Order: sequence, then C-alpha cells, then structure tokens
Amino acid sequence: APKEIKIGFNIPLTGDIPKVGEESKFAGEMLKEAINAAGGLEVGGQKYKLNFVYADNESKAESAVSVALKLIEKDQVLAIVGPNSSKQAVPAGQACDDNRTPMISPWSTNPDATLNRPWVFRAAFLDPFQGPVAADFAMEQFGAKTAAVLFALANDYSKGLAEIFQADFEKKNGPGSVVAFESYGDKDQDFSAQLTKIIAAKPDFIFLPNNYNEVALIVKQAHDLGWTGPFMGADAWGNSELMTLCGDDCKGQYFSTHYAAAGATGATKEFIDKYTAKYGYEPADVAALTWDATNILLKAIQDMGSLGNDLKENRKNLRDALANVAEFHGITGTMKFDAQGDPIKCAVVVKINDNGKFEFTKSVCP
Amino acid sequence: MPLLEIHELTQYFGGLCAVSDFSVALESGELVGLIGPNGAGKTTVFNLVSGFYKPTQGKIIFKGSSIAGLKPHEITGRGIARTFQNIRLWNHMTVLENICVSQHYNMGYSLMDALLRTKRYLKQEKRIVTEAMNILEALDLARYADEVPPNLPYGLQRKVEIARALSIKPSLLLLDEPAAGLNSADVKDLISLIQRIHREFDITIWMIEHQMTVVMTLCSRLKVIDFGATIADGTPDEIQNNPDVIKAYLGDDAI
Amino acid sequence: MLLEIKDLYVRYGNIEALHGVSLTVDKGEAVTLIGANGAGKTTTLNTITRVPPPEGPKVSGGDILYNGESLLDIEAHTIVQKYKIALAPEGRHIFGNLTVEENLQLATYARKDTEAIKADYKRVYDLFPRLVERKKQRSESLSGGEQQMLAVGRALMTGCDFLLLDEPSMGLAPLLMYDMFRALKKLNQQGMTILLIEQNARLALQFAHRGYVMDTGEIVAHGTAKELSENPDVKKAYLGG
Amino acid sequence: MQKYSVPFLVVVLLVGLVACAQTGFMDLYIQSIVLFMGINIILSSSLNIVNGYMGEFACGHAAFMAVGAYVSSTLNVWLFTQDKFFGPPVLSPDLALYFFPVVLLAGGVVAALAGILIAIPSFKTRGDYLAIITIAANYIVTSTIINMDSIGGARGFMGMKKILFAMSDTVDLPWILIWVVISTVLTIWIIRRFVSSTYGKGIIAICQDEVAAEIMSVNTNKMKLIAFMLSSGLAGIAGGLYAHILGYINPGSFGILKSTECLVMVYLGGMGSLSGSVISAILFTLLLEVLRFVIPWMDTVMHWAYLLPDGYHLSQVWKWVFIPMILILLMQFRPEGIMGNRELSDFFPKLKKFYSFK
Amino acid sequence: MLASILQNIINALQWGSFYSLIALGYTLVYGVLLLINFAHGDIFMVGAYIAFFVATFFLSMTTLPGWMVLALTIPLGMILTALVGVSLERIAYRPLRRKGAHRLYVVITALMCGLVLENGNLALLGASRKSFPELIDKVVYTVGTVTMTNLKVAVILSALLTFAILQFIVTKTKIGMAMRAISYDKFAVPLMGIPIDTVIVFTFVLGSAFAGLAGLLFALSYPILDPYMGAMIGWKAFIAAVVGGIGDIRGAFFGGFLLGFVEILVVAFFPSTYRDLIAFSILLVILCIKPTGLFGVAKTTKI
Ligand SMILES: Nc1ncnc2c1ncn2[C@@H]1O[C@H](COP(=O)(O)OP(=O)(O)OP(=O)(O)O)[C@@H](O)[C@H]1O
Ligand SMILES: Nc1ncnc2c1ncn2[C@@H]1O[C@H](COP(=O)(O)OP(=O)(O)OP(=O)(O)O)[C@@H](O)[C@H]1O
Ligand SMILES: CC(C)C[C@H](N)C(=O)O
Ligand SMILES: [Mg+2]
Ligand SMILES: [Mg+2]
Repeated sequence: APKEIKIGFNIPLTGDIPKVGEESKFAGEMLKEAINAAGGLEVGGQKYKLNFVYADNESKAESAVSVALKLIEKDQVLAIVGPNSSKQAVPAGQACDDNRTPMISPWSTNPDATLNRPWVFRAAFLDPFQGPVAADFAMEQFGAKTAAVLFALANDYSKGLAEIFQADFEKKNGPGSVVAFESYGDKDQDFSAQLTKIIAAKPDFIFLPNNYNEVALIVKQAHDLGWTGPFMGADAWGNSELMTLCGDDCKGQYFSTHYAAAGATGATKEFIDKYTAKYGYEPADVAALTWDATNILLKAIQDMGSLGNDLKENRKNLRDALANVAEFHGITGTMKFDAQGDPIKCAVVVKINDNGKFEFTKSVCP
Repeated sequence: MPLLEIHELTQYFGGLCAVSDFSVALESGELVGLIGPNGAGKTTVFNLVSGFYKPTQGKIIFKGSSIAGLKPHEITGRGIARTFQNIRLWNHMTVLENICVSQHYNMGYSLMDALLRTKRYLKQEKRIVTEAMNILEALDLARYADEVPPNLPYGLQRKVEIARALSIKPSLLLLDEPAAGLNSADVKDLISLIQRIHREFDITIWMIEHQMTVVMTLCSRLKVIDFGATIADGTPDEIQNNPDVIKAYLGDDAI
Repeated sequence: MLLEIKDLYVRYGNIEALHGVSLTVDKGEAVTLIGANGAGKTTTLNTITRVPPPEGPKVSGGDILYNGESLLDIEAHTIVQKYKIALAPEGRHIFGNLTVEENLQLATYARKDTEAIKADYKRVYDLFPRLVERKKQRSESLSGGEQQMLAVGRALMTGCDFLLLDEPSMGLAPLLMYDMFRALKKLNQQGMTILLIEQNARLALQFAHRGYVMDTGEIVAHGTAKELSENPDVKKAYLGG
Repeated sequence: MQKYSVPFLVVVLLVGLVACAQTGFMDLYIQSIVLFMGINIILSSSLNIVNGYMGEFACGHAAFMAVGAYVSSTLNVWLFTQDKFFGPPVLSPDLALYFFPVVLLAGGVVAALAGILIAIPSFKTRGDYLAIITIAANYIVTSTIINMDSIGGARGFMGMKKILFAMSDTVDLPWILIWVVISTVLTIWIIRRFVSSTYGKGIIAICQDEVAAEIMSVNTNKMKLIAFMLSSGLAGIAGGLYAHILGYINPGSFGILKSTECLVMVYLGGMGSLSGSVISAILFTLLLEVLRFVIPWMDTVMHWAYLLPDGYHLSQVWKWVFIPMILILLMQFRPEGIMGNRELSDFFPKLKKFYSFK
Repeated sequence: MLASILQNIINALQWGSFYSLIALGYTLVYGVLLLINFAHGDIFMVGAYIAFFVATFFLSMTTLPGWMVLALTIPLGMILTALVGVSLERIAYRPLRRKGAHRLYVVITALMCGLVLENGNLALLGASRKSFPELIDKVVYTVGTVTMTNLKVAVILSALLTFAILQFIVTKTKIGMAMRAISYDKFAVPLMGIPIDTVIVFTFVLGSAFAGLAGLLFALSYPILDPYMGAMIGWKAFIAAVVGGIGDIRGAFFGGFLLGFVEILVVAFFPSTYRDLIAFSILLVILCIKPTGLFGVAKTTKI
C-alpha cells in the first residue's frame, strides 16, 4: 500500500486574487505539517504521510480546468481541494466530476459548482442563502428600499449572486426596486460609465458582489463620482488585502461572510493565533475554509477504513465517504450536509471599522 | 480594326492632370514608341491600359471591346502584358516559378484538383511547366530556370521580366523603359531581342523608352507626349527633326 | 590626392564583391567608373560612404583614405557631416512620405550655415526647375525621372564638396540628362570633385577627366577619358562597337 | 517503394501512438502533450498560410479557433448529451463516434466562413491596418460569444468530455488522439499540396509583389479569400479538437494571448516554411512542458549554490519569463526563424526522394 | 439625463486621455521604425511601477509633502521609464535591425519583451497588487450632479500637452522630419548626415517617457497596480492608434479619444457586455471606409 496520501490544491497563486491562493496554501501547509509531525494520517491503523501538491490556476477558469486535469492525470492525486472562486470551481468541478475524482471547494458559494455533480463537494454556504442575508441586512441597517448592483460578468459567483440578490430584493421591495443592474467585463479598470448610470438612478445602497481587488477600484471611483451612500459587499470582500488596496474608502462598509476573525473563540482562535504567528498576518475566510475543507477530506479518508492500491477504487471510496459525512464541526462553524452534499451553516455580517478591521456585526443562521 | 484604340483618355490625380485627351490607335503587328519628358504621363498611360488606374475619362478599346474599368488580371487575361519601369519580379521564386505563376489566367484546374492531385491537375501542371520552359528556351534563359532573380545580373532580370510577360501569350506587349540601367552592350542585345520577339511571337509592342538609339532603331512610329498631351506623332525621322520635340525632349547633346 | 582607395576587398556575407580595387580621385577632378552590370561599382561607392549593414557591405581588406585619413572606422553620417562626401544612391532612395521640399530640407540636417544653405537651394532649383513645381508634393508620387532629380538635388543640399553619383541619368529624358550633365560640369568647374558611375559610357567619358573600368570586382583598365574612349576593348564592350 | 515511405510512416505513427496509449505505455499526461502538439501544429501551419506564404500580419487566429470550438462543441453537446440548456440528446450517444468528424468539419466550415470577415477588408487594406482588422475581429468574435448567454457567455461552455466518453464507450480506443493525429496529418498535407501547386503559388506572388501578381493575371482577391478561408477553417478544426480535449472552453481562452501564441510559433519556425511551423510547434509545446520540470530543478541548484535567498523560490511564473527570453535569444541568432523560408528538404536534399508526400 | 451625458463625457475624456497617451507612444515608434512596439503597453505598466517605487521611496525616506513628491516623481519616473524603453531598443531591437531581419521578427521580439516585463515583474515582486499612495488631496468639484476631480483635469490636460509637444516635434523640427524619413527609407538617412541610431534612441526616449507619464497618471487615477495592467489597455491603445492612422500623431491622439468615447458611451447606453462588440465593430467600419485610418495617408504604389 502507498505510504503517502497525495492531495492536489487547485488555487490562484497568481492572477486576480493571489492572496486567496496564498492563504489557502498556508492553511494547507499548516495542516500538513501538524499531521505529518504527528507521524501522518492514520487510516485503518496505518499511518500515511500527507503530500500536498499546490498548483496555480492563475485565477482563470480555463487554467483551473487544465490544472485539475494535470493534478488528476499527471500527479495522480487522490482528491483535489479548490478551486476557491466559483469562476474556477464551476468548470473545474465539471472536470473532476467527468474524471471521477473527488473535489472539495473551500470557498465557492455558487450552487452550480456542485449541482448534479456527485464527485464535487464544498465547505462554504451557498449564494441562495447569502443573497437574502445581504438583502435583509441592508434593508434593516440602511432602511433601504432601493438598491443598485454592479457585478463581474465573467465570474459565475458574481453574476450568480447578483441575480439571486436582485430576485430576492425585488421580491421584498417590489419589482423595479433594484434600480440599476450593471455589469463589467474581465480585466476592466474603469467603471465610471456604469457608476454614472448607477448614481443617476439614486439607489439607497450599492451591492457589490465582487472580488476584493475590483471592489477597491469601484469604491474609489464611485466616491470620485460623488457617491456618498453605503455599499454592501459579499464574502469575496473578505480578504486581508482589501484594506491595503482600498484604504479609507472602504471604511464603514458592511459585507456578509463566513467568519469573523475578531472575537473568535476556541478552535477558531487557536487556528487564527497559530496562523498569525507563523505567517505574520491574520487569516481571512479562505484560510479558515481551506482548513475546514481539507479536514473534511481527511476525515472522509479516515472514514474509508483503508486505502487500497487502485487509485480509481480509492477515489470512488473516498467520494462515497465524503457523501456520507453528515455533520462537521469546523472552525467556520458547524455544518450539516444536505442531499446535494452542500453544507448548511451560518453566515456573519461584518463591518469594516475605522481601524480597517473586520468587526463582527451580526450572525445569520438558516 | 485596330488592336488597341484609346480615345480621349484623361487622368487626374487630385488636381494634377497626368494624362489629358490622349488618343492613339495601334494596328496589329505594329511596334510603336511612346516618348516624352519625365513626368509627361507615359507610365500613367500604361497603367491605365493595364487596368491599374480607372481612367477619369475616355475609352480604351481592345480587340473591339472596352476594357476600361476591368481588373488588371482580367485585362491581362484578355491579352495585354506589360513590364515595369522598375523591375518587379518575385524575388523569392525561381525564374521558372516566376513564369509558371503568370499562368493564373489559364490554370485549367481548380483548387479541389490541386488538393486532390487529380489527373487534370497533373496534366495541366505538366503543360504549364513545359510551356514555361519553352519560353525560357526561346529567350535563352533556360539555364537560369532554377536561379532566383536577385542572383542574376540586371540585364538578365530585364529579360526574365520580358519572358514572364510573354508567357501569358499576349497580343499586345507594353514595355516600360526596358533599357533603363543597361549598358551599351546590353542595350544592343535588348534591341535584337525585341526585334526577335516582335517577329517570332507575332505580337504588337508598345514601348516607353528614353534611350533614343533604342526607339529609333526599333519603332516604326513614335508618339511624343508632354504634360499628358500629345505633341508629336510620326516616324522616327520625322520626330528627330521636329523642333517641338527637340525643344521639349531631345535637347542638344553637347556638354 | 583627395580620395585614395587602396587594394579594397569587400564582401556581402560570404560573397566577395570587390577583390582588391584601387583608385584615386584628385581634388577638383571628375572621375567616372564604368563597367558591366554587377561589376561592383555601386558597392565601391557604398563602401566609401560607409553605408551601414544590412545594406552596406563589409570591408575585409584594404583601406580608404580621404585627405590621408582612413574612413574605415567612420560612421556614415559623419562622412557626410565632417568629410562632406555625399552620395546620390542607385535606386534614388528618396523619402517618399516627405514632400519634395522636406526631402531637400532634411539633407541640411547637420548644417548650420544658413546663408550657404540658401544658395544651395537656389542652385538646386535652378538646376531642376521641375522640382520647384512639385515642391509641396509627396515625393513618392513623382515620376521616375523627377525622383532622380530629387535624389541628385538632395545630395547637393548636404553642402558636400565631394559628390558621388550612382547612375544619375537612369530614367532621365535626353534633354534633362544633357542639362544635368552640363550642370554637373559647371559644378565641377567651380571646384566640386565628382566620382560618377554611368551606364552611358560615351556620355560619362565625355564628361569626366579620367575613368576606371570595372569588371567582376576588379579594375581592369584606367586612364584619361580620351585614352579610354580610344581603347579598343573599352570601345567594344561599353561604347557599342 | 520510396514513394510510399511517407504515408507508411504516418500510418506507423498513428498505430504506434494509439497502441502506446491503449496499453498505458503512454500515460494521460504524455498523451495530452501529444494532443497539444498536434493542435499547435495545425494552428501554426494554418496561420503560416496567411502570415508566412501570403505575407500578411494576421493577429486574430484565435478567433477562428473559437468559432470552430464553439460550433463543434455546441453541435456535439446538443446532438449527443443531456444538457441544461439544450435538453436531452437529439441522437443516440452511440452515434457520436461516427458524427464526430462531421461535426468537427462543420466547425471548420463555419470558421472558414468567419474568415471572410477579414478576407473582404483585406482586398483594400494591407499591412498593419489589416493586422488591426484581425485583432478587432478577434475581439468581436470573443465578445459576441460573451453576449450569447445560451452557450455560457463569459463563463464558458462545458460538456464535451461526455462526447469523448460516449465515443470510447462505443469502441474503446483513444479517439481524440486518433482524430488529432489524423487532422494534423491532413492539415500538413492540404497545405503542402496547396502551396506547391502553381495555383497556390499565387499567394506567394502576392506576398512578394502584389502589383506584379495582379498584373500577371493572378486574381488577387480570390486568392486572398481562399488563403484566409483555408487558414481560418483549419484553425476552426484545431479549435474543435482543443475544446474536446479540455472539455471546457470560454471566450477568454481565445483572446489575443492565444493569437500571439500562434504568431510566435509561425515566426519562430520561419515565414513560409511548413516544416518550420511543424518544428516550432513541437518545440514550443515541449518547451512549455520541459520548463515545468526545469524550474524546480533550477531552484534547487540555485539554493544549493546560495544564489537565491532562502525565503525566495523560483515559481512556475518564471516559465513565462524564460520562454520569451529564449525566444528573444533565438531571434537574435536566427533572425529569419528556425527554418527561414526553406523546407527540411532544402537542408537535406536526400529527403527529396521520399517527398512524394504531396 | 443631460447631467449624466455630461458626466459621461467627462468620464470619456479621462479614459480617452489614457488611450491617447499610450497610443502616442505606439505611433511615435511606429512612425519611425514601422515597428509595432507591442511592449509599449508593458512599458506603461513599468512606468506605473517605477512611479510607485519612486513615490514610496520619497514618502518613506523624506518628510516632503505629497505634492512635492509628485513633482519629483514625474521627471524621475519619466527618465527611468525612458531608460527601460531605450534598453529594450538596445538589447533586443537594434541587433535585429542591424542583421536586416524582417520587420515582423522585430515585432514578435517586442511581443516577447512585453511578456518578459509582465511576468518578470510578477515573478520578482510577487502576485500581490501594489496600492499607489495618494500624493495629492483629491478635490471633487460638483456642479449640479456632475462631478469632476482635480486629478481628472490634470490627466486631460497632460494628454493635450503631450499631443501638442509631440506634434510640434514631429512636424516642425528637423529631427521630426528625420524620424519620418527613417520610416520610409533607412538606407538613405545616414547619407543625409543624420545619425540614425541617435534619432531612433531619441524616439524611444520620447515614447517611453510619455508612457511613464501615462503610467504615473494612471496609477494616481486607478491606484491599484498589477503586472498585467498594461496588456489590455496597450492592445486597445494600439488599435486606437491605427484607427487614427498609425504613424500620425494626430491620428493617435484622436484615435485614443475616439475609442475612449465609444467605449464609455456604449456602456452608458447599452449593457456593458456590448462594449467591445460595438466599439470594435465601429472601428472596423471606419477602417473599411478609410483603409488607412482617419489621418493616415495611403502609400501610393508607384509602378
Ligand atoms: N499615383 C499618383 N498620384 C499623384 N500623382 C501622380 C501619381 N502617379 C503619377 N503622378 C504624377 O503624374 C505625372 C506623370 O507621371 P508618370 O509616372 O506617368 O510619368 P512618366 O511619363 O512615366 O515619367 P518618367 O519618364 O519619368 O517615368 C507625374 O508628374 C507624377 O508626379
Ligand atoms: N546587398 C547585397 N547583398 C549581397 N550581394 C550584393 C548586394 N549588393 C550587391 N551585391 C552583389 O555584389 C556584386 C556587385 O554589385 P554592384 O551593385 O556593386 O554592381 P554594379 O557594378 O553597381 O552593377 P549595376 O550596374 O547593375 O548597378 C554583384 O554580384 C551583386 O550581386
Ligand atoms: C471570491 C471567491 C474566492 C469566493 C466566492 N465565494 C466565490 O464563490 O466565487
Ligand atoms: Mg515612367
Ligand atoms: Mg550599381
């Protein structure tokens, strides 16, 4: 029997959101070192060393697919963690499903990533849950009756969440209450035309379900165009780099996310402290989610009972084991898995305070 | 009926009138010269006949039908070939290929034949090469068939260009300054070559040339233009003694 | 001795184009270089003006002395600026996207002598009145002969005192050709040294004091114009019998 | 006998590759390299028709790849698979095997038709202005796809892997490998026949002197049309294969970057050299893969020699620094590409005997 | 409605300014060497990074006020960026030119140089983005609902000024004339006493220095730097330059603004996804009607 377990990480080490890849990688490293230091992962009474292969998907959908294929075919990994962004997780999920390799995405929230894909799992809540959370919070906090949305067209996550939000908000505030629904393309840098349209429509707030790097540009440009109202963000804001890029412009804004590092307790705090000590900055959602996702995977491997020699067989057994995980206590909360294999868990809303810290505001559970 | 008839041909470039009211009629089998000072519009006339410009005004009738406005390759297909003031051979193709490619007006096979290497393709390809070799043979160029033009001396390049024009079996051949850049010995060869072509290929030749020895020996008739308009027309002797022509063109050769 | 070429060997890549050419030009002389096509005449002139690669050839032996100074390590633009040697190249090489006037103006790039420049303009326009008419025209649309005039005019505008001409009569109508040679003669009489390549050997020998005959990269004969025009070999090969 | 040497070699190659794949002697990774090599060969040699032989500077080759990829993918998915948008399969998935070449060809034909989009402007426009038209065409094609939500828009289109599974379920062979090899060989064969015929040499004449070509009876417009359509049609086929290998396409993969990759391969090989295009496509693909292994190795060596600080590791990003640098260097040594505009048989005249591959 | 049209015109002026500034550099180099300097977009990116390093250096090493830092960063950034451009010319393009390589090989080399700059940056500086410091206090002027910032004014004015300077140099000075002459016939240029390499280096200095300026202004306006920021905008600026008539300074200037306006206005009135589709279709139509661009002159083929 093989003496090691090989797991692939399909993560964005370069490209639009490199910090996400970095945090995923660090979380993986931390977990691997911890387990290997203890002699390895025990499966059916035997210890296996963990071997994690980190592959860069450049934050591009097509690269995510080829990286997945490479991990599956060339590196012969047992399972894949990632991709994080739904933009990559949706297509890469297809590749894993087609090639019958288990995949678990830590942070993808778009339903399509796992939909009708028995081989694909995740550790994050879903956008059909997150969208209403954002809508409700904005209505309550800003007393909003109207909203505007600006989203990234080429990103499954952004587009999907924008649509879900729009449907939900209009259900609650009447048709037409989303007064502007604008999009932009890949690699765009100037959003002035869209923002001009949005500002002219006079919404009560602007919903931005976008990656943190784009958020920084959008928020600044909106302020240049005279916008003084609030923004509401979603989980893709949750990254330590948001504040370095966005600076003062983002302070005071709210976004929904998976966990709040500030004020964490128990295992969560332990993780945060260890990570901060090791890498010098506080881990954001993705590090915690990667930690959880990898742990779910390892738990399922242990649940398999034993590892055989046939990789195909092992992958199949692992998939079945993953599907049988019913509940998991992770550092991002307790998750119960539904029939689709998606976790049911709570979301939090955080405020970016004047020190640029993400401050816990509210927790919403399904 | 004349082979080529030009009626009141006029060509403007912006405000500049390069050719004005130019008329001529070439009978089959003639060897005619077109001379005139630099910038008189001679090349422009050739360009109009070969379809490179669309005339601002005027008629060009070849073998009884109008050719003004046709595409250059269509005009060539009807039997007018030309050479250029500055040699324009395809420098990366061998001499033989230069001649072969000029058979495009008469390929005899289609793209599909070429891709599938049909019988027809093979037959026609063979014919094209044989005919090309015949032309080269006739002009004593056969031994250069596999050379690329830049490797040939200037005089031979001129000859290859003439061979290429002949290969489309024209009934009218336009030569634009064939002797330019040739030395006296080469010029003598050229004169006899043109005479031979005129005889053996049974074609009409119309040529532009500044070297008087060439036109005076070759042409039976000369047309002189200046500022796009005809200033004289006649036999070489008449032209040589025409005071207008001497004043505008020939000058006096004492230096 | 103004220009002295000593045993010059020159190559293009692997092909040697000149095999030991030697010639001299004295101050105020008009010298002509005649020879068959491909003999290496153009190569000789291009080598003197140090035209850089890829067009320019490479010197592999011998020397070019100008007033006793070697030109071999001098850059092409310095040849014009400092040594005042100008070339009207074969094939004209006018700047087609500039107007006629700009072409002439450009030739004065490194000159500061405003007065002399003015005089030079006048000289060129007098020599080629056709250029005055075409002053504002983009020069690529000029007729072949007009372009030739521009090329010679441009060389004169550099304010040179040694003029190299590569087949200046190519494509010129007879009247103009004679006019130009008369004008060149006058320039020469005013002190301009001229080295001329010409296919029309009869005319060239009429014009020049001395001549060299080249064949396949070597000088095969030289002498005064009179000697050469009477030389039976030269007569047979280049003067048409 | 010698006459058949090339077809014979081709058959041996095909059978050999299939056997290696089938027996597992060649793992999926090596197979994928072979597949991409084939596709790159088609891409570079087809672009060479326009950029090399005809001397234009077309920079939008990926657009035609995209057209071919999307047409053949949607057709296949619509015909043979259960899809969210297209619904249940129209035909039995068993038939996928037989229809695959037809569908691939359909992609090529539509791409060829799209080629008209740039062929027509090329009648009037040349040089760098035409280059822009091709770049603009590339943007237009990709952004048209972005606006077609039914085929996934900007987020891409999937499901082609199922076709491959359907094919190998019917007959258990590495079908995609077979089709890639066949398409590659056919491409080279078509191009070779085209440019070596007097008819096809018309485009070489256009390249060297369009005026002379037109005057010497070459119908330049028609030749340009043929060249552009042939070139883009073949790119379409390459696109179709590419889509099926990856199983996922999105408009982003057919952007300017992909087009420049094609350009690089053409000029690296040499303008107007078919063997050059083939060689450069192979080298380029190999270079990409080899560097993947060389970089970690270099990292180790450099750390061992204390040339790099401890905290810094050479990442795969360096690949995209080294590749262009290697190419820049190559250009300095061979400023006319690997083969110039000559063919292998010009370097090894003995090969000519075997060259009845026409 | 009127207000948002006005606002969009301002947006377009700013966005167009960047296209213009970059297109000017493209056209300048093209106008001399007929070289499509595909590395130009990346030189622009390098310019932004240089500005970033210069500015952060002054901010951390000195206590100068922001505007002083900016005043120092502009010339320093331009000089350093010019150095980068000139080095590319010396290392990569000139040897090829000397060898008489086909001009498209130089183009491909330029493409490769661009990739080296982009990825070299990524490899050396890491994937994280840089956030450009705010050097001057932003002032937002509001008239009704139309807003304008001091920065936008500066950007637009810089584009205009750059255009004026370059137009003057190229059409009115002898060196400008020499630049145009080189593009037509390199052979004869030294015969006029013109040091060809000096003129070419001068061109690269001009082009790259203004790319540096554009990079700095861009970094101030869109203060998030990443290694690929120049790629897309570079391609588009190149297209703009050609639509204007490549090689012509006016062409690049107006082409840039044209593209800026088309892009912004398309987004203002249609879904933003149609931006490229409509913008490039318009450009295609322009090129079909005027095959040499708005200001380009067709090269007459003399036969
Ligand atoms: N495409 C064009 N655009 C503008 N003007 C042109 C064009 N072609 C020719 N010309 C002008 O038309 C006149 C006639 O030119 P053409 O070339 O016909 O002269 P030519 O008689 O052949 O002279 P040469 O003997 O010098 O070759 C010239 O003055 C030239 O400047
Ligand atoms: N750029 C070049 N590269 C390679 N070979 C060249 C080049 N230029 C000229 N040659 C060769 O050098 C030799 C001399 O050519 P050159 O042009 O000097 O002759 P020429 O006497 O001026 O002839 P012509 O009377 O035709 O102008 C010829 O064999 C020619 O083929
Ligand atoms: C921004 C991303 C990394 C995470 C996000 N939740 C997604 O699904 O795409
Ligand atoms: Mg003429
Ligand atoms: Mg010569």
